[in-house]
Amino acid sequence: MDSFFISIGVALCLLMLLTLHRALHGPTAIDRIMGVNVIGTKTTVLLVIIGSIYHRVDMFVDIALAYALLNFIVTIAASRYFHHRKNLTPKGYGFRIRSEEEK
Amino acid sequence: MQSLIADYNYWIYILLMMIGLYAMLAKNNLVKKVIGMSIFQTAIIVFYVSIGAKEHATIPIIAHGSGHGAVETAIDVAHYANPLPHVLMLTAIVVSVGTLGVALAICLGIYRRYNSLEEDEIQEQLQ
Amino acid sequence: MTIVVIILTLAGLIFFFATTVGLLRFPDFYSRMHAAGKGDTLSSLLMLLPLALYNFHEFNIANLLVAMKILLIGVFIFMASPTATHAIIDAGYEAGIKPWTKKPEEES
Amino acid sequence: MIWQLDLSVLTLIVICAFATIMVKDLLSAAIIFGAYSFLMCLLWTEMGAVDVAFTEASVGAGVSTVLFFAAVYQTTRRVGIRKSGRMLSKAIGLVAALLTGLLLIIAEADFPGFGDLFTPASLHVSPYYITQTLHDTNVPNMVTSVLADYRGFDTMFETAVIFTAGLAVIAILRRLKKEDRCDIPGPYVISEGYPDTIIRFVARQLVPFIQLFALYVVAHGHHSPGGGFQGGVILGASFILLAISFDFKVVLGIMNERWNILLGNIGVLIYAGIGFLCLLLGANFLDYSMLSKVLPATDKIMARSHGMLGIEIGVAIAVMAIVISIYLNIVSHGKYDKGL
Repeated sequence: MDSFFISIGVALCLLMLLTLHRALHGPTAIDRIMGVNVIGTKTTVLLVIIGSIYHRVDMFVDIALAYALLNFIVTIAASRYFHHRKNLTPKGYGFRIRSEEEK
Repeated sequence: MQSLIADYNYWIYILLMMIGLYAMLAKNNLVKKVIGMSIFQTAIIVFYVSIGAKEHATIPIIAHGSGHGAVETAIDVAHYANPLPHVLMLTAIVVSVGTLGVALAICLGIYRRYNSLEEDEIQEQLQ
Repeated sequence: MTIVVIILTLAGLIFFFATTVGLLRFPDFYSRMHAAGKGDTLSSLLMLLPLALYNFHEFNIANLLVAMKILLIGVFIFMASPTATHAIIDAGYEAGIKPWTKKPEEES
Repeated sequence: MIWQLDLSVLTLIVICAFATIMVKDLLSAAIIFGAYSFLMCLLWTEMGAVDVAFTEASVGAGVSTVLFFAAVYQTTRRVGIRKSGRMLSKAIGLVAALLTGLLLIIAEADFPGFGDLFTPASLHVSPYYITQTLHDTNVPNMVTSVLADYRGFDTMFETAVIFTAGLAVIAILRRLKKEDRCDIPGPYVISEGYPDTIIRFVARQLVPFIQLFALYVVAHGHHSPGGGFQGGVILGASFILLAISFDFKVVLGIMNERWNILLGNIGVLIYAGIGFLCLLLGANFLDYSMLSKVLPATDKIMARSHGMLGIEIGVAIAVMAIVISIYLNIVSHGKYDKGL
């Protein structure tokens, strides 16, 4: 069972790598927030899985609980930013906005 | 393979330290420098925690069976990870929030006065 | 019991994979958010449930507490993750991202 | 330690760190730094450092990324384009970084292997802590016992450093003219659609749970990961959530500048006061075993445990107040008028 959980953990890490592609290359900042939000949820699950590998889930579950409660503060803060500053990408500073080029 | 596992943490900590140092020295933007400082701090924390790790050891909290006045089984040192680096790094992380706050506050103060976060633009205004 | 745990965990992994593929392959922001918001919540719940089951293999109060806590994580994710999705979509709408259509110029 | 996860998580961390430095937009850099902090938390957990992971979880998810957002919100997002005169400083930075890396790689040959049982760090005092913590203090979590008892003096000054950081932020950002500041907790108005109804509702449901959980973390830190630092940061993060999802003025009505400084003071004073109480009772500074004379029905071992709980509460109060104070100052640029 341990090796099963370890392989699940490694698989989650690989999926995280794919998600990280969206977080690193996302055309706009909001796409990056979306990727980071998904990574945060995966982190919560992976913390419990690591606890299962250590056979001490009662010690690890608190950290995962803290993540489940605090994870969306970052997301809400970032979305609040766009209520005040409406520009998705800062303009005119040597930037190439990919999403507009694709259109 | 064995030597890769044995040294991988140290390679990564050196790499992170180089990234952080490069950002602190070469980046033009002040907030980028602050981010570099944070990466440098985490590199040091990686180093400390890696030194405290033990193979096949569990977390540094004594399991329920072996305490509370019950049968006092001898506690095997090799069975628990080294708690000392954890303590030092725990406070270091919280202190890093304090230093991050102060650094960002200085950035805000500079921005209020010079209306820019770029190092060269601030220097142009200073001269 | 073990078989149920393995099946549920693999189902969660498949949904995570679907989420990731949707996140990478969908054409615009709103449809990507659609994949991320729904798939993420469902797959987290699908993976937390078997972990709770796995820790509940023998009945005592401590194990019950741990299983309850894991389910509580599921409840909080169930509340927080859709809200986060809503906040991001709201921000994208406010910031003026146009939804993707097949022929954006000629239709409108 | 689980080496399979170790390799994969560390690889992800390096990618994240590289991208954070390279991305040409400060908001995106802050967002990727958030992902970096998530991965760091995974790394600590996987290496068995649960308390460090807990601190990183609460700090990274609740505070530090939000502080970056607040700073970017108050200043600007742009990163300047490359100029020709910058090449020299880039070259100097690159050479210095490579030189440091080279020196460290040379030193790396002498490091003990990862996961070695007999590293010098694990031979000197840590076996005493591991074997004697139950016997001395009746606290199973040895990180808590080392933090609050064996090395309590160290932790007291760490708390003082955090308090000083809060004071420094206030001193740097404070507006000296009275008319520049509006820290009156004015009436809180729900403008049309601005603090979104859904977000407000969910935040109202979650904030009591977060605060209750933070109190649990402080109180249960003897038996599971957690303690004053983590609980204090989570408490502060709950107020930050309130300020983001409702209105800036709501938090200002509960925790204004005066209360923050006062609570920070009280927290540090609780810590130092317990130390002085021990001194008055005839023991060394921060030697809690003498507290058994004051506390009813406790022997010397349990007195140490209770003394630790007392200073954890002090640390939690101080850290909470300082985290809120730093956030409020940075997000409003010292004006206390409106936030994110």
